[in-house]
Amino acid sequence: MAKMTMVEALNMALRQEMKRDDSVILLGQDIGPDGGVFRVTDRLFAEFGENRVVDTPLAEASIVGMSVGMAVYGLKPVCEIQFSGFIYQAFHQIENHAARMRWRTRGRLHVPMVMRAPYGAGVRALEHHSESREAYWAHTPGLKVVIPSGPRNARALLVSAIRDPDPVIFYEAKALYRSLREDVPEEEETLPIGRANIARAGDAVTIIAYGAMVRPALEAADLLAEKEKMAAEVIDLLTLSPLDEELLVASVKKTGRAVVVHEAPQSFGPGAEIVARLMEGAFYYLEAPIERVTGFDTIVPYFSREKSYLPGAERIAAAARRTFIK
Amino acid sequence: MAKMTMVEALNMALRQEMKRDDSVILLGQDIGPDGGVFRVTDRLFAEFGENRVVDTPLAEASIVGMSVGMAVYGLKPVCEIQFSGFIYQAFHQIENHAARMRWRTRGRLHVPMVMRAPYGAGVRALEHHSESREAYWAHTPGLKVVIPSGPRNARALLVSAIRDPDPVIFYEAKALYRSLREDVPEEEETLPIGRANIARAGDAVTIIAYGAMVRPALEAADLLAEKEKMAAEVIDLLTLSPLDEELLVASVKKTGRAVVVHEAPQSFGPGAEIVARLMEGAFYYLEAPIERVTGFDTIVPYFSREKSYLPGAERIAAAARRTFIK
Amino acid sequence: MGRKRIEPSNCTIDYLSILDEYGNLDTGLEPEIPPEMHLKMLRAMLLGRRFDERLLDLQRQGRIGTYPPTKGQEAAHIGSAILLKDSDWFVPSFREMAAEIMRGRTMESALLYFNGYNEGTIVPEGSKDLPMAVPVASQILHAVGLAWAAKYRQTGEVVMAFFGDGATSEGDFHEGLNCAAVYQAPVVFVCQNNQWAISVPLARQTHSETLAQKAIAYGMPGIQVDGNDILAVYAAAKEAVDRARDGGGPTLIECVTYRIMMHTTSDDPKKYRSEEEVECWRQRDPLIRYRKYLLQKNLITEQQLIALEEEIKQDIQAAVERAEKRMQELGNPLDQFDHLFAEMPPRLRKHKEALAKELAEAGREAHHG
Amino acid sequence: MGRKRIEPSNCTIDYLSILDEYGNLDTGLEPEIPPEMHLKMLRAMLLGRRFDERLLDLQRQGRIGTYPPTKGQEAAHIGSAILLKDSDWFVPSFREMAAEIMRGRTMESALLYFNGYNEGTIVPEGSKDLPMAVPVASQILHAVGLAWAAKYRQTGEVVMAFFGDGATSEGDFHEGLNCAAVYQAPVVFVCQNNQWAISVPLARQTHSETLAQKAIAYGMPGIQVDGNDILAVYAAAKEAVDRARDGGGPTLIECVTYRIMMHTTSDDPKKYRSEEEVECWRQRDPLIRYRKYLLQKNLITEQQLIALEEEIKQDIQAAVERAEKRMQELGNPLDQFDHLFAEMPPRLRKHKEALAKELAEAGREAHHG
Ligand SMILES: Cc1ncc(C[n+]2csc(CCOP(=O)(O)OP(=O)(O)O)c2C)c(N)n1
Ligand SMILES: Cc1ncc(C[n+]2csc(CCOP(=O)(O)OP(=O)(O)O)c2C)c(N)n1
Ligand SMILES: [Mg+2]
Ligand SMILES: [Mg+2]
Repeated sequence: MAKMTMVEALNMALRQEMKRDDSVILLGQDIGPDGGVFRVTDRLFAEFGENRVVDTPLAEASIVGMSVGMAVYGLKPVCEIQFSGFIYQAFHQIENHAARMRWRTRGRLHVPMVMRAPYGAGVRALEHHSESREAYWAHTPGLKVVIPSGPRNARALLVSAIRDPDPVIFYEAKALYRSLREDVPEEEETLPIGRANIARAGDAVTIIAYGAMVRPALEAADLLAEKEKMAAEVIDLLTLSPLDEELLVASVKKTGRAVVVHEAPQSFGPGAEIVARLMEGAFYYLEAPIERVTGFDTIVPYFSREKSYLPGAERIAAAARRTFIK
Repeated sequence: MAKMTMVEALNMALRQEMKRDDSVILLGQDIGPDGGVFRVTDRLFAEFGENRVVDTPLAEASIVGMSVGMAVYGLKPVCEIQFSGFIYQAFHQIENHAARMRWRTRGRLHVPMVMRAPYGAGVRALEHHSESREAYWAHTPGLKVVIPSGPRNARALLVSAIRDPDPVIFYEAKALYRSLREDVPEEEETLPIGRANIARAGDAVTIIAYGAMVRPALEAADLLAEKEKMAAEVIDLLTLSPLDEELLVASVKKTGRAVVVHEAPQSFGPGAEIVARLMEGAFYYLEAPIERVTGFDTIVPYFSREKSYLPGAERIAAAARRTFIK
Repeated sequence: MGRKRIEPSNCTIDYLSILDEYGNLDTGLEPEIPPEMHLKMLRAMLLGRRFDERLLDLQRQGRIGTYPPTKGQEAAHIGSAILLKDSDWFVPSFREMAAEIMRGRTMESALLYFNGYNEGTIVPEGSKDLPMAVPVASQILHAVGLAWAAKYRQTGEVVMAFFGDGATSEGDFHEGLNCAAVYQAPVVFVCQNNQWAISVPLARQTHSETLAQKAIAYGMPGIQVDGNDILAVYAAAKEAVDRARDGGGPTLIECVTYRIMMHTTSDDPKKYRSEEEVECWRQRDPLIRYRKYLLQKNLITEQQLIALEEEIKQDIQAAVERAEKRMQELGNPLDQFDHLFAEMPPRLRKHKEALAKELAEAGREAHHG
Repeated sequence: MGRKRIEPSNCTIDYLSILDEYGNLDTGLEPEIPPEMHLKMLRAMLLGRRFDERLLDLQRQGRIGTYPPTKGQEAAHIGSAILLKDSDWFVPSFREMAAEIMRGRTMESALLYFNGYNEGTIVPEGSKDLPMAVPVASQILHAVGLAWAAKYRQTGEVVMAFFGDGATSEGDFHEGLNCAAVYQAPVVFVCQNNQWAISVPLARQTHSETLAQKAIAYGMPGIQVDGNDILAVYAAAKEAVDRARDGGGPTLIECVTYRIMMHTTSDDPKKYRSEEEVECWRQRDPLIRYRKYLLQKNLITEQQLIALEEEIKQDIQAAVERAEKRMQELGNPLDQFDHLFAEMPPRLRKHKEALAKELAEAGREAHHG
């Protein structure tokens, strides 16, 4: 097994799926000879040519709208939106069409397509390049929202997303692109969409995170183990929608305490839904109110201040401790 | 005081504000000679002329994007998006600019603008004309989201929104446009943005709703009073963001039980945030898990089936009863 | 150095008219159309017209919901869509009823749609048609994607996309035409310029004198035709479809026509346009013009026309009856949960079960109460 | 009846070049520019060039973040923006540094911006400039709104909006130009066609031969100029600004120039373009060409040029020092909560207080620990 960054692992997933199925087509801005601004499509243009790795004009609605047509035709477009901060230009194509085609035609037509986009802060990027607004998509009926947390699961989930018969929003944390390496097997590996993962088992408190926030969540668990001798359970959602409610509820029934972590702004954010599901499924097991450690209700500040915006291990651990104070 | 429909009350608010301040400019599709597809701008073109009531080309991003420029200039654009199902074409202009201009320039520039749009189901409209996706905006830092529940508060809130120095999303429930009349005074009346209203006082359970859902919430309270002799408190949010948390928490501390109602799909919807705030502020007062009575996690079905999608009084009352069963 | 005029190449913009409103025919330009194709077009136009009238009637009786009439635009969408093979793709907006039916959409499907049944957007099995698109201009991009895919698969399929004059103001129109030209995708863009977008006249929609000239922005051929002249529409569409099929890329066709009726049945056009203007366009009715032409050419007789009208009347009546019967079986609210995903996610299933329970209880109560 | 060519009126598309790369001058077209304006333009171009080089240097030293260089495009944005009065509106994209500074943006502001300080998008008090816009093409619509407002207030103000070749593919470009033409708004659209949008060459961006011809779609005059020829840019911009001010509506100006450097400092252009192509454009440097012209016209001496270079060098150095000092005072994370709204909502205040508390505790710990 090779040690890979998430960028390399995603690249491998794309290459292998393209080899396997000539209906898999990549399209996006600068994904061709340039290999994508983050190099996720590196060398694929050379290997597969301009009919498989399609540079588009600078137009996001086109990328998504054309993909809808291609998917109806029977292809499997995997489109790259250069930064999730510019996916809004395509919002109407996603909401009005990608998410609805199967439903509108009662299953006659459907759109197997993946919309990949880098999201999140922490890499000193320009403005509009650091937001985390996956909640928009999770609230949109007809979409699946997948957010990997490392090279290996990113690769396996991207393969699953490409094979999924329905449109998948696939958000990739920029902060994870090159910051860690993992063993990723050359052999095929998939992960089921809609299933969360217990990243670390424990019984004192449940910490729920996804994407780039899994790492600080695990670090928080370390802190709690060290200082408080407390075994926190860390759940990595992997899929935000549909939510793996069963796993979450089971964990909180066991621990009685929960901390929900995300980079997205707090209000009307993904964490609220998790709280609501736990309220529904584990209310009588809760020992304390569920804590939310999230982005603030403001815009991610330009990069000199972005660190303070991002939830870190200390902030998460502090919240976990608060669930023990009545 | 004249008995007015919500359409008439909104029309009055626009007329009075336009008279008062020549920087108030209306723009949108078919708002001129036609008076708007719902007639909210009826006769304003004749009264104020084409420089104050501006028909735009069929382009939502233009409506919002031009409004941003007009607002920076010092005008107060009130734009109409013909149906909230087509506001997504302008999503990037709202998220990337309207919501950020003040913040980006540290207060040097700001955009006092109102984006009016009809939303919601119940009037046998075509597809894309019945959705309720206010959560998108409530989750977007930099926006206020106002949703009136009747002619009188619609008028007062629209006046407040126009005078507000920041961008306001103003969603108008189509189902309320002509279905009821209320006394609306000719004299100026405003309502503070960010304040909810106790539509009916009670102590047994708190029912939280807004927009077109306030009526079934009140009807549910009637049912509970009749059948169970139970006094439900009904809170009409009026503003979804910023949320009047204080009032909600105070009510639930008193009742110990809550039902949150909205038309929007449930998952990652507005109700989740309300649950999360109550979890935070009133957890130790809760006698039972908070119930959500909401739109289902699907697309609003075409109108022959839409009634079944919409929360009604019976469904709300049943949820309230569930909060009494352990 | 210096200042010189730029003459954009690749994109000549012509105006084409073959059979005018007075029955004058430019025989030099008259397209060669096989008789059976003429009859197919006539039948489609006539059926479109009568069905449209029937739908309006039904709407007035409260037997369907909001409906956007197509009267007067039949030549524009039939004269173009007729060029498509069954294996080609047809991408409608919402004002191409006659063409939709010619392509295989059943009248029942339309009746279901305008009665608020999701079954009204099921396209026929194996059909290459997309369902109607309500968000203006959005379907243009799907057409480009389909055309890109057809080119990729080298099938020789052609795609035809329809939209109105108002649609040309949307970003999606621009992006779609630009991408189509960049990829030289086999797609024909047919703009039904009916002069109005609800209450907004063309002059407030764009400052350009024609919509056809917008093709120049994309280095694409554009042509403006008399959209009430089915021969001109046919000739322009044939040129465009042939070009697309031969690898010559996309074309923009502007069909100048008129929305004789209201925008939809919720609209009152008296608020914004004069009766004289409408009357003037009534004189240019594409159906009357075409019928005369066919009679003159002895492609049809008065007798046959009467028989055709009768046959169509019965077809429509039968369809209305079938649809109304069908609707009594349809409308199970539980269907709203199906087909959102290939596999229903757990929470959605919960919602379905909750509604099922509610309905069952209400049923029991109604029964016992 | 018949088929005839359409000649769109209102919109002639010219190509303009006055001073070519070999120093040849079309004296018949040479614009009359007062000497002090020439000196202002020269200073702005030179300052822009040197500051750009300095920013690149700083980036390489890790003293600023990602930066998009402007080298080679100075004539395109200075030759146009110079036509604006202080009371006119300037709406930049992100590659008009020389013009931004000429308009009054301080170099400190740019340094703050590229160092990730929100203070870098504060526009000067009373200025008529918008801050840089990162979402491609989005600012075009703001320019149209400003122009609409200026027309409404009858102030005679003109608006000038900048964007790149890639921006012309976005829906916002289309919608903006269409609306501007419909309202005959006083706005000048300046496209800096630097031939590349990151790695995508113009030929993959659009199939039209020129970007100027896109004006025809809007019934608007368009002109293509040698964007490295400041005299041509000036002449075209003067015509357009005068027209706008006189109520003649919008104009599209395409400045054909070249992005000599990488897209941003994160980009490696070797991946997608040849060194020869770049070299060929280096020969067409707008600054060298203009300097020669001014020397030949005796509007400046070699001596003065050397002094100017020195003065600029010191200005830049002083600005860098001021900015780096300033940054030591800035960056209070609590500022992120301010100015989101005129009045801070309760929950945002809670978030601010939570962070303040956290910072205070961390401070105490750091102090005691
Ligand atoms: C994106 C979008 N905006 C607004 C509407 C509401 N609307 C429906 S049809 C229409 C006018 C369309 O005009 P045009 O494109 O000329 O087509 P026509 O109705 O004349 O056939 C409008 C504004 C919509 N359906 N989609
Ligand atoms: C809407 C949007 N999509 C994508 C991007 C990422 N991006 C930044 S600059 C750029 C290329 C811009 O090309 P062009 O308009 O030619 O301007 P240039 O960079 O050449 O000055 C891209 C794709 C963006 N900033 N905004
Ligand atoms: Mg029209
Ligand atoms: Mg460029």
